[in-house]
Amino acid sequence: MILAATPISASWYLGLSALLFTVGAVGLLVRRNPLVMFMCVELMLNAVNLTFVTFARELDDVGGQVVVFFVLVVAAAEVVIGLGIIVGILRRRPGATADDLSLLKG
Amino acid sequence: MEYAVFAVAAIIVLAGAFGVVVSRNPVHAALSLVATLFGVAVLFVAQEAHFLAAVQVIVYAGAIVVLFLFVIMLLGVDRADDLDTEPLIGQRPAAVLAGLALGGALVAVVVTSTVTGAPRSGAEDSAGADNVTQIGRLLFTEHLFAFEATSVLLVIAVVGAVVLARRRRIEEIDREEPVTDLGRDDGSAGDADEPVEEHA
Amino acid sequence: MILGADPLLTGPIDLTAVAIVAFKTLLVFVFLLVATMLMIWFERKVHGDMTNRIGPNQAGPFGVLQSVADGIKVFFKEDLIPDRSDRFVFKLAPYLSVVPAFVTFAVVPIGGVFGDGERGVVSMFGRDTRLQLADPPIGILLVLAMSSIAVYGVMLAGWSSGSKYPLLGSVRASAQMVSYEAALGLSVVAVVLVSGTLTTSGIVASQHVWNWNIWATGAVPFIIFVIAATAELNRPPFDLVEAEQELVGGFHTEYSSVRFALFYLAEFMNTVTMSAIIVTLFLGGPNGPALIGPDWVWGPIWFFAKLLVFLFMFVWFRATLPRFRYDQLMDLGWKALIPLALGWLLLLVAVRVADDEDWNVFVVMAAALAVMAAAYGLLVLAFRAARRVHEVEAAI
Amino acid sequence: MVELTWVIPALPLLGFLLLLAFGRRLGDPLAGWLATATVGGSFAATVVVFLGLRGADGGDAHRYTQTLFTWLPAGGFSVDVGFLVDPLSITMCLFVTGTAALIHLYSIGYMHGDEGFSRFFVYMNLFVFSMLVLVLGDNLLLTFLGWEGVGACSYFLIAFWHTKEANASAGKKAFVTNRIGDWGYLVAILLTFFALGSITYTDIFAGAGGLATTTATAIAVLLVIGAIGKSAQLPLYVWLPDAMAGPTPVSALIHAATMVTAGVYLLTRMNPVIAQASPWVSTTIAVVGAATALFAATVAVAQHDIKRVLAYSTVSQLGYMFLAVGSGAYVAAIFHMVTHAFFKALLFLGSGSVIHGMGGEQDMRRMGGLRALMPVTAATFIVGWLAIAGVPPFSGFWSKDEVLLFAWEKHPLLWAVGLVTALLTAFYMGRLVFLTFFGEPRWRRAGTHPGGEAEQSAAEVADDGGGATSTATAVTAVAAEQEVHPHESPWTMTVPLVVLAGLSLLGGVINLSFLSRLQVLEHWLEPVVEAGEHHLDSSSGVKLGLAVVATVASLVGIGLASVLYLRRSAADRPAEPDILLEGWHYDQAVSAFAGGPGRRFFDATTWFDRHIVDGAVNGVAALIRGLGGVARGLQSGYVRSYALGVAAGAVVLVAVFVLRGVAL
Repeated sequence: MILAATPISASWYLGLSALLFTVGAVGLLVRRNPLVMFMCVELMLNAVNLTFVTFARELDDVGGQVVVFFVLVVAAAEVVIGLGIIVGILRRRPGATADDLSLLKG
Repeated sequence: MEYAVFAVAAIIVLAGAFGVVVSRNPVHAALSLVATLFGVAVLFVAQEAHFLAAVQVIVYAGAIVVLFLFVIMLLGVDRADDLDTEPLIGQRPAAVLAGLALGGALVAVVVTSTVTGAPRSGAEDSAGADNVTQIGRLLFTEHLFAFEATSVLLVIAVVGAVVLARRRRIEEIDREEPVTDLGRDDGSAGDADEPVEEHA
Repeated sequence: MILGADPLLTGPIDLTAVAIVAFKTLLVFVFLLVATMLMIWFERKVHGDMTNRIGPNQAGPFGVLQSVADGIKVFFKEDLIPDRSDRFVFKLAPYLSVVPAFVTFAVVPIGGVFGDGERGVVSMFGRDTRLQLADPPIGILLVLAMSSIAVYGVMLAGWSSGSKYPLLGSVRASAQMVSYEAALGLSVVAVVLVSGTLTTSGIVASQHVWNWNIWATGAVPFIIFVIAATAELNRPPFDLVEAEQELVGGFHTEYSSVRFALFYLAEFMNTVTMSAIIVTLFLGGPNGPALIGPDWVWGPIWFFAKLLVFLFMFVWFRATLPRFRYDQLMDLGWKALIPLALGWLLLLVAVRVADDEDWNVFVVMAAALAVMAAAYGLLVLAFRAARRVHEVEAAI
Repeated sequence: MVELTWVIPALPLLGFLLLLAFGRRLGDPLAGWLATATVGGSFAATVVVFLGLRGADGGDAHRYTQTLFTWLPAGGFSVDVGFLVDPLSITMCLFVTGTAALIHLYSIGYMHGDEGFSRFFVYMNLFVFSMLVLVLGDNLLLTFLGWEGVGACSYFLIAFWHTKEANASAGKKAFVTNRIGDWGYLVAILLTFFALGSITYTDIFAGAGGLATTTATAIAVLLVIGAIGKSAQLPLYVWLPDAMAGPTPVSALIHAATMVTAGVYLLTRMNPVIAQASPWVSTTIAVVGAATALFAATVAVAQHDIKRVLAYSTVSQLGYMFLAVGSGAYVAAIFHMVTHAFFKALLFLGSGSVIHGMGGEQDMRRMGGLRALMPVTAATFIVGWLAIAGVPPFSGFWSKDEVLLFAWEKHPLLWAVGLVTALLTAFYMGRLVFLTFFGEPRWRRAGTHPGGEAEQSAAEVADDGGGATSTATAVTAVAAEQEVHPHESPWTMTVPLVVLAGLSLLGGVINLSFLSRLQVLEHWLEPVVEAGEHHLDSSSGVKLGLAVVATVASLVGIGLASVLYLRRSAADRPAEPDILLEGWHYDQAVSAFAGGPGRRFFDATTWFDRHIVDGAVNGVAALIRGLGGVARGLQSGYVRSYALGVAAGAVVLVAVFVLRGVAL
């Protein structure tokens, strides 16, 4: 019951979001399916959002939450365009992976 | 009680994240992503960001992941990925190494430092109002310009998506984009002449 | 915390409080299940009457127990899982359908006294509480969130079956649900604007006496909401999901036994829940005059009376309206409902601002209507241009 | 009302932008009317600001600064885009916008039918805008912006009919010659900033008194170099006669009335600095001015091309203004600038009208007797002639008299040169008028094309082409084979002529020198030039004597011209000396020097540039290219490799911050 009374330290949230970010980053590096890579990016964005909210509470400032709001909107826009591009690619090359799209090599 | 909520949510979040990374099937990855998003929403609620929690579910789970699923299903790319091969030599060990270093460093940051900073000036104006009111007030006063900018961004994104995904007639595609080999090394030349596959 | 607004949980949390919450949970659960069962019977009966049939009349008096009989039958059927299906998702999908319906109902106030100063609080076992399971500060957003989650059940069910027809059915259904969610959300915004709060209890409280939102928002959001809700529910005339002629049985073609029963249950449960939401948002929820006896008795009575109207309405729709074609469905959603909802919302906002700033309401109305007329003209032009492009492309 | 200052340059800028965007669509008359309207509006705004400034009380109220925005913020140094409105700048604005509006109106008629009609007005509006920035700018750099702007427009407009080789090279010549002067101006800006820490005029006025004499001298000399280039003084005058290749309205607006006076304006604006410099600077200015005046006047005597006469006359009159500045007579310089703008614009426009009427013919030897056929042009031209000749009571008399009076005070020798110039001016202008408007008509005699090689080329360079035809050969063909039917010009061309004639006649009233009370301009400009203005102590007897002598000189010049050119036929007229016709061989000398020893020096410089400077640059580029080739391997095209790089970078960054946090 004492545990329940004391608010949980911000470090836990921050640590969790660090791990979440790392998982997302690793996923981005090891997966080849462009869709899944995209999802990994979303994971990283969520980690960052969590950090913002944690700081917003820690500092008693809603500004952090407002930033998360903007991140959400931008993420939505990004997904829409990103998926549009992926659709364009996959329609013409079914089964293409990120490694197949290496036309821009130096 | 908050510990319990945090523990459960954290487990959901991390399990979902791992699920995204290791699922062979993109649909499973998307479902794992939904789990993570829910976990994060719960953590938002636990930190008194009710509005964001709702928006997180509506926007992320309700729109973004649905969009993912749509794309997966419509394109028929829902077969399992081959996770055993890795064409880029050394990518996986390097990724794991980078991941460990990154995670370690980030955790180190959290452990070694303390949260500093002062609340925004004027934060006390809206103190006492509930979460939604506070966010709304801030959004439409201090961040009004950014808010309007995001609305413009959304419109642009919608138009862009329509343009990108519009299905043009085949001859039009052939005329406009003679280069069809997207870098596949075995580059079968016949690709260019094959009609675009019709999914839907 | 999420339940913070409830006076029960702002006080000390002891055994009584936990017991009350548990009791309320059970109550809601049981109520919803029973209501759903009765709804199935009600629908079949009314539908039968409307089409000059008798409907169920064997099991129990007036066939009331028909649903129970059906349930027993379904439970004993063989549980088939198609070979090419994705087993995990196939099993998961029905639950994803049922759970949102329950969660949504949790925020509906089904009783309580909403008077001057009283905000739906009743006394129960010596503790003040509300006659709703939860009253989160973002209650109405929760409803929207759940309605967007409900898409998953349909979508995944169709996909995981590993068969063509369910997949097409599910894509249709989810596209339809996502499309109408926008109109739904916009008409909810009108309600929020008028009521000035996001909590369901607050919305109900703001409609005290006869100041129902259906009048306060000028009826148009109500109509839009009802249409969009029908589409969200995949009920006739928007039941393209299970268009038998084209798609066999829609997204749950491959389901059988208990899993099928869950979808079936979810569908009717959603109907009940959505009716409850309509009542809450537009018709003052449990608000109504207390005639005889204690005040708190009348809340649930009025609530159920109103609920029944809408349940009947949904059945009526089904019995009388022909099914839409898919393009008509999309046209209605995107080209009629969303612009209308948006325009009406702007009109409401204009009136609201004029009220606050003490402007001449008539001038503001005239200006707003002029702007809307211009916007409508532009919209019509855009549609016309799009159609022309379409025809040209089709001709080539 | 003074707050409206920004409108003055904004309107021509607006016109420029509109014409740039829609000029072609507006087409022949409309584009011209739009341009005229914007410049006219600008004039109206100037009048409003002028009235506002007049209404303000004396002292600092007559100086008003309007800052629009900060242009170049760079550390402690910042340049604002701001306008300085004081009696000097507003006087300049008044006659710039007024004359420009009239010339725009004139151009509608003159340029009618030209394929570059809207392009012409694009340049003209841009020019007016630049000129106004030059005049109104509240710091040296903004003035420099306008200075370069008018230079660029001048280049565009000289080479307006750029398909012809001669026009293009005339434009190039003007551009290159001006660069020499601009160099002086630029260094002067740097030096001013170095010495005073600011380049705004208000700071310069405040700080000029504290400048060391050597510094002030250096700045003044550099400014004079700039002014010499822009105002076509010896030795940099060569571009101006060739600049007559542009359409005649351009010659009237840019190369007579406004742009070339920028040098004089600059010197007047910076008079506190010149006052602080060594006395020999102003003496040099006076000598340069006097020499140029005399030199150009002698050359003008022998020219056959009607526009070339006017061009040399302009150089000569600018010399007068320099003489005035050098004598400390800033008010007289501005006074003469204003009256000169009126009558020289009038003369140029009149000559344009003649050329227009003659179907492109510019050679005076094939004109004559036009008085009867072009009555309005002739009458207004004669007014301009009497004004430039300095016959009382025309405006030129008053301003020239003022200049000569100050020159007398400076040194009698300067006065003598000025007097001779005045005589020559009256003479060659008389010659021009008599050849053009009097005597028997000579355009009917086809095939007689007198003149040697030199003037042939001169005529070619200066050929205008008029509105209808655009090549020299075409002109000759027209003159030789077809009948020419001189006719009066349309009203859009004659109305400006009449207005300018009125101004030339009456322009002197703004500064009547015989009564102190009537010297309006002097009192008006007093606060601006008080630091440098030389104050006269001559008795009114001396004034009157000098005026009489000058008048006599003018009349003698006119008489001489009438004796030599009025009654005689072409055959028994005295032949002008070739050396005068060719401008004392100055141009050829410059060319010979540039082609001979200069050329070798330039070649050497080119070699150095190509091998040493370019070599260094190319070497660096080659090195980078080599390194890039090595680095290109990193660009594998695999997104995930890039992501790995980003991740590694992030790790390093975070690690750095962590370690630093631990260390601190």
